[in-house]
Amino acid sequence: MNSGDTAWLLTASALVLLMTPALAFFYGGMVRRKNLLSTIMMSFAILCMVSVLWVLYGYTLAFGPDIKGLVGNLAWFGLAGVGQQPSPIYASTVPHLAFVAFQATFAIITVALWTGAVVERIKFGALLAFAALWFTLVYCPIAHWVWGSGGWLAQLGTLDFAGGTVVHVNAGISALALALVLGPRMGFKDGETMEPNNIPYVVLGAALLWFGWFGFNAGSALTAGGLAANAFITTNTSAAAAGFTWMILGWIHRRPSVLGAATGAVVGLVAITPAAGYVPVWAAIPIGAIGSVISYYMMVWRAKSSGVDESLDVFACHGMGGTWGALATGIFATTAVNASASGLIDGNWKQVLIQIAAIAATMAYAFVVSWLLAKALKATMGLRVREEEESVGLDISQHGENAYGGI
Amino acid sequence: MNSGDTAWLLTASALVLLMTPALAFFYGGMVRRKNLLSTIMMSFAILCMVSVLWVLYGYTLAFGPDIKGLVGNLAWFGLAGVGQQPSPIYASTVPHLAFVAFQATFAIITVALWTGAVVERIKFGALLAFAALWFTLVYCPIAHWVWGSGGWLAQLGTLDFAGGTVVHVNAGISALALALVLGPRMGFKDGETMEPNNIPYVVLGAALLWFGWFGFNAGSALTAGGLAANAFITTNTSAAAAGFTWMILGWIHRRPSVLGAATGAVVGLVAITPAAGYVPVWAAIPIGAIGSVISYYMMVWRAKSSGVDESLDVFACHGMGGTWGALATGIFATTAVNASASGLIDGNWKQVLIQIAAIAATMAYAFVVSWLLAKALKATMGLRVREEEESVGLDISQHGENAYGGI
Amino acid sequence: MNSGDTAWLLTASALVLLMTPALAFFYGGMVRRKNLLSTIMMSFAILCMVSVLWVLYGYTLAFGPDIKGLVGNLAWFGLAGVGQQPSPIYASTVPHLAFVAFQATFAIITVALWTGAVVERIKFGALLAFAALWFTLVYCPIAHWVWGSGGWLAQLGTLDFAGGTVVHVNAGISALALALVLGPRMGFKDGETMEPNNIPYVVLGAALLWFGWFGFNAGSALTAGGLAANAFITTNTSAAAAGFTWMILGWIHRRPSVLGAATGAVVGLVAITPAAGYVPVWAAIPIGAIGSVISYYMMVWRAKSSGVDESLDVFACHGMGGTWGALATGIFATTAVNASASGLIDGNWKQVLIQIAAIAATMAYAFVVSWLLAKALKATMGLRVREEEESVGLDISQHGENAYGGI
Amino acid sequence: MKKIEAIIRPEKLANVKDALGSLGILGMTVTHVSGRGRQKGIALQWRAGEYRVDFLPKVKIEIVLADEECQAALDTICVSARTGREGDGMIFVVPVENAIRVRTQDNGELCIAAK
Amino acid sequence: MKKIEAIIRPEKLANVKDALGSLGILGMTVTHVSGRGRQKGIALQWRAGEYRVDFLPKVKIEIVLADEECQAALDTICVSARTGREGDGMIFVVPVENAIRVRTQDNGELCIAAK
Amino acid sequence: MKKIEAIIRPEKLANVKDALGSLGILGMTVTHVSGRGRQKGIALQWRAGEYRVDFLPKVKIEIVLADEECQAALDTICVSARTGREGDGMIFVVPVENAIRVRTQDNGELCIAAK
Ligand SMILES: Nc1ncnc2c1ncn2[C@@H]1O[C@H](COP(=O)(O)OP(=O)(O)O)[C@@H](O)[C@H]1O
Ligand SMILES: Nc1ncnc2c1ncn2[C@@H]1O[C@H](COP(=O)(O)OP(=O)(O)O)[C@@H](O)[C@H]1O
Ligand SMILES: Nc1ncnc2c1ncn2[C@@H]1O[C@H](COP(=O)(O)OP(=O)(O)O)[C@@H](O)[C@H]1O
Repeated sequence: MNSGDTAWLLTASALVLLMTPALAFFYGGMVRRKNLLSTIMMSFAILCMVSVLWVLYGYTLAFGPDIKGLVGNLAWFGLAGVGQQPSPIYASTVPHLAFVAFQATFAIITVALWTGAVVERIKFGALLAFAALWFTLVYCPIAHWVWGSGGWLAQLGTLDFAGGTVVHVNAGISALALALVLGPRMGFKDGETMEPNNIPYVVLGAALLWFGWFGFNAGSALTAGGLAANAFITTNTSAAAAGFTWMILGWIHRRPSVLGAATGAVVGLVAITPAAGYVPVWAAIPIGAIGSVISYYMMVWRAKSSGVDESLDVFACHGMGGTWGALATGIFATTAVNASASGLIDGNWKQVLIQIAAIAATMAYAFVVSWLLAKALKATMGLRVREEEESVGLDISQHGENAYGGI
Repeated sequence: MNSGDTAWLLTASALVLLMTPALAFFYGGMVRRKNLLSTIMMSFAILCMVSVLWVLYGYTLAFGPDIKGLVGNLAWFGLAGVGQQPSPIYASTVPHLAFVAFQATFAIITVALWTGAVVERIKFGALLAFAALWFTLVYCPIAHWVWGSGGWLAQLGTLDFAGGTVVHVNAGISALALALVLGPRMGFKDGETMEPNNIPYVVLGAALLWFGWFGFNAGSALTAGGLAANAFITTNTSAAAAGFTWMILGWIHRRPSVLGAATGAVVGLVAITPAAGYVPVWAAIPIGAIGSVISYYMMVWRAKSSGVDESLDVFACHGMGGTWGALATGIFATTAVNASASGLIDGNWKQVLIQIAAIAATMAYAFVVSWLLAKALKATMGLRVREEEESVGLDISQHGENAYGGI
Repeated sequence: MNSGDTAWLLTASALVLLMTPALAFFYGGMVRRKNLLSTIMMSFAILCMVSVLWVLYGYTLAFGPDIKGLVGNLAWFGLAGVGQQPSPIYASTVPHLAFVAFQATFAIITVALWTGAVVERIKFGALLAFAALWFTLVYCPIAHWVWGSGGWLAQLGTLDFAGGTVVHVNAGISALALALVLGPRMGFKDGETMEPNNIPYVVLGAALLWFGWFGFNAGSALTAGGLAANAFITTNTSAAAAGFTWMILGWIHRRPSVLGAATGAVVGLVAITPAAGYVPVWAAIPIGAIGSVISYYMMVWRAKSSGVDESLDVFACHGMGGTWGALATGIFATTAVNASASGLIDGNWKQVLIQIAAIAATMAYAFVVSWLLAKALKATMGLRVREEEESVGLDISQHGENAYGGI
Repeated sequence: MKKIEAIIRPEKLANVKDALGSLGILGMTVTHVSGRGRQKGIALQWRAGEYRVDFLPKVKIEIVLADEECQAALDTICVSARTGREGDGMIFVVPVENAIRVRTQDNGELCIAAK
Repeated sequence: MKKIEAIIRPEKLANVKDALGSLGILGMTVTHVSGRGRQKGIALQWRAGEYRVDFLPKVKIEIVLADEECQAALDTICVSARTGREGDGMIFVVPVENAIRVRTQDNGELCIAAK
Repeated sequence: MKKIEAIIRPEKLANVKDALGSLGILGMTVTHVSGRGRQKGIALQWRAGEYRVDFLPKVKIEIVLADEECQAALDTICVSARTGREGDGMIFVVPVENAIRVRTQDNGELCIAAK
């Protein structure tokens, strides 16, 4: 056991945990005022719920002893046998419980990510039910495939340093499935203006996400050494390159907006996630910049032409950003950075194919299961609030609260 | 000296320091707009004042060479002789100054905690005077009793991992004493509505408290190893369980509110504080959940039936949460987690009695001294602002400021 | 390589990175509402831009192989040859890339600091152009002089633990030069009231700055040991002493304001920056307190008598605070704290002269180059927005955005 | 000329604006207000338990128009702002003696004409 | 019908509301405003030193009521909003030609009657 | 007595206030409003692309004054609020039947007199 590695992993876990409330503000600032608290509450309630489910059964499903490469068994239910000593399998220099805590924070934020697609109209009860089911049936298995010992995508040789497929592609495509079943917000079809209520909150959220992402990516080295340092600086560089690129894209079209720069930075963080510990620092610049371009035009297209109300563009940001990042990992990975991985620039074009396979498998599984879950809930408990509740706003109708009280 | 342990303790100190401004927002969001800055200022000014007092004489009172188990002597006044080498007594793997810094952050937040009871009507000068006296006469001695080398409650075998009694019971009961002497806000008796001015700030505060609490609890292991990892994940689990439980309680009565979930999470953090490094992970679920139930109904009762304007329910949250947590430590502590502690589940029912003794001693001493201090200040400088100042709001009347300027 | 030191340096880097968005809120809260986003955007865009420039050529200019003591050469362009192994020259116990990342965060915030002088009227394009040029021609050379291996001020024996001259004097004096060329805001001469739009944001910013500053100062020890602990606690003590002093100054004149306490704390952090790892803890109290007094009266004088619209007083806070801190380092440094440095209290009065020389050199160079750059940009692309754009506000005119949307 | 002051539910503003737009009435001024009427306030959630709020968020629309346009506008607002539940709001009609357009200094009915 | 527009201190709103309530006057609309009058503004704290603000936060209450209820309401407001210091506020009375309740389409005095 | 309601650009408020001040008109009440008129709204930046906002931030100034002061005030506002571009705003004049100063209970023109 190494105290430096442990210190870093605990720090990283705290940083990643902060990302979920950060997301609450990032999303909360973009909706209309009457749904601000409701949007914040989605992330906050998921933070509470998934934290508990994770120690109960999530960890063992994702990382427990393998069943045919698909999922973990229930041997570690309630963290039985998981203790203060390092695991023999995962992160061998830190307490097993530190690894559990670190992974918990990933599970939480992944579940919270897709809520951006369904804000301003989903019933709170349905949101929680979907979240619990999705966590169990989608997140845990896919985490096992890629990161679990014996997982089939891991066996295949998929490179996913900190969650390009497990977290971002997964959340992005699921967001789309759920939004399709849920349907658009009232007024969306008529082009009703839906102004972001608080852009400073969006920036606050983006800043805390950026801050926390150092834990996400550099923490995924699981040790405090050169690899973590590499992941740290690629993360920062990609976020910056992407934020700057998005700002320039906005400027070309009209104005350099804060909302755009903040969005771009988040997309850059997404794109570097699978790559951070495999690629050299210079590669973070194209990874971030190209990620921004892809997400930007995807978002323009979604808003103008697709007719789908995937409200806060989780698919464009995380789905597309994660896909590009996973591909880019296959392109830019080099043994000069990480002995265990080589990509196209090392001449290993097969890695690109493996990455495509992993993306495709994740997309297919996550989309189908999410869509079925959403349909099932729609048919049973119903997904949407009543029209009247939607028009009054979810803060009042779902939570009996008003963001800013007093005359 | 161990660099990993030092890295972790410095990180933890920074995290805990952030909790005091976090508290400023947590409390600030719950008062009326005209008192927002005043509420924030209470925590901020205490942060400044106690930081200085701590290095001057607080540390030596609390941790200096023991005088009859009651308080430290002044040998380390101005940190004389306290340096970059580890202390032989406390935290032997990190610089003594790191331990001083870590403990400073505890002293600061404890003093800030009880301000929630007296918002919207206390005179700023009186607040500072009370804070300085309380810090000296209440916090430092009690910290010595429980954590100081030779402290009588430590000798008795009290288990308090990160401050259930020293911080939370202490602040909670003192809040009550001070509120009783100070009296209710104008309009409180007539049931005037006092709306929280900014619920997003409450959530921001709660999120940063949660984040910082990892430093509070996992930092209290004083090393970066298995014990810290255990404390980290019990902390997160309890916060989550409590936040979720509170949300459900609100839902049963009417609606699942954000304000409730945030409050619950804080109560869960309080409850696990004394227990974090002594109990297994599963125990964090009942500790958090039961803590929420107790505080919830205490708060309902206080508001409806008690007639006491302990405005932001420091006693219900911290006093009761800390009491339950201290008891729960006596129940769930097990040598399987920490060799130095066993509780009821290990068959050691005496520990429960010791915990009760520690709670009772803390409550009695803190209540009496706080009450006397408050009475003395009331008789001399006066505790309350004038009626007119209270009705205009403390931001203008005490600080000459307006939270949101411009037309 | 030491994992504990690496863990701490990565943590410190994340903390310092957060300071730039923190600054965005600190400054953003103090301008008029119509310029809130624009002020935030300055810091955010600089964060993106400088992050990329740093890995491209900034690091090699500042820390690359020395050219006559003045600047680094381009040997490490694009971080060529800078990898996961420790550098033989800098921070020998951590990965070279960790040192690069840590230093990146210093470069970023220094560039962002002076934006406080030019808010509410500068053209966004001109801001970016000035920032890029200033980073290249002012920041990188001065960082080399003081911290680069072979830098002439380093050779001279200048003590600057974490950036009193490199960061604060430098940014402060450059702010003044730029403000002089840019000219005052419309209405400034007529004494038009310019109310801070959101004081809670100022406090939020100050709190996150304080939090991040532990990374800034204690991280500058570059190891996780006694020196870092010393820097940590001197930092906290100075911030607190200064915040408290400023509050008292305000109280003497009229009222203890939150805005004042927050400003004071930042000034205390500035003042201790060069000294943190050289001076004993007690010295942090006069360093902070005197720093507050100097900046306070400087600010009063600037506003009343100077006629210069250095809008958010970067010179008074950072220029004067940094100057005092650099001098105080020469006074209070002692080998009892850091074997490599002794000041006046050790009888080494020469150190004070060296400090004065470093301050003077930094001021002269930074002022002249900033002034010339500003003049050049003014003559070519123009520095100011049009009158009409200024009166509408920069949020709309430069960024096409509105901080708070919706009716 | 008359000034119509309509106090309506905030969520109906887009509706009312569009309905008036199709009558050719574009000029209007909107204010956030808080109101109390027959709808007696609502209960909101406090941390534990709830509290009552007397005043609810409403939106006030002010439109100055020529006397003859007034009735049509009133009817349109009534229809487009209505939900049938308490709290739908009130409309008041106030006399206006003069109107001036700052930019052109036109005054009287001329200046409020739609084009 | 008349409209009373009372501009008062924000901290007096609860008082005024209760006092009017005991007269049976429940319907009213409240707006945050900023005002300047004899009370010449106040000095606020800047970081160092202070600055003057001309406009102070006030609250505007608008009540439409029948002519005969008007005097009682005015008197009640005057009493319940008063502190005796500068800045207590002003009350204006404006004629109203018509009132309509959106929900029921009642109009005239009928629709503003308390029950 | 008359009430002038001027809806102007927020950035012109200081100008108008000063100009009125030099006429000796100090008492006034200011409200944040959102308005739509000939100026058809503006395009704002969304994350990618843009969206149109119909209502723009404006400021409403309300001044109650004696009939004979009215014209001078109107002229002053027109001049001091003007930029010449669309969106400069509108001024409405509304009759006022009575005015009461809460502090002194004075009423009528007396109570709005500058001193
Ligand atoms: N007499 C009145 N004077 C001024 N405003 C009123 C009056 N009565 C009602 N209002 C305003 O109209 C709003 C809706 O009135 P309410 O009685 O709740 O509607 P409804 O008749 O549909 O129940 C109130 O919130 C208040 O703002
Ligand atoms: N002539 C006026 N027109 C419009 N509003 C006014 C006028 N005079 C005063 N007010 C409003 O009334 C408020 C209180 O007026 P003020 O003169 O300060 O009260 P007092 O008479 O008690 O000193 C002002 O803040 C302003 O909003
Ligand atoms: N008929 C009207 N009724 C009420 N308010 C109006 C009316 N016409 C314009 N306004 C207000 O005046 C503001 C400015 O009007 P606008 O037509 O844009 O000015 P301009 O004539 O200079 O183009 C609008 O934003 C709106 O608030």
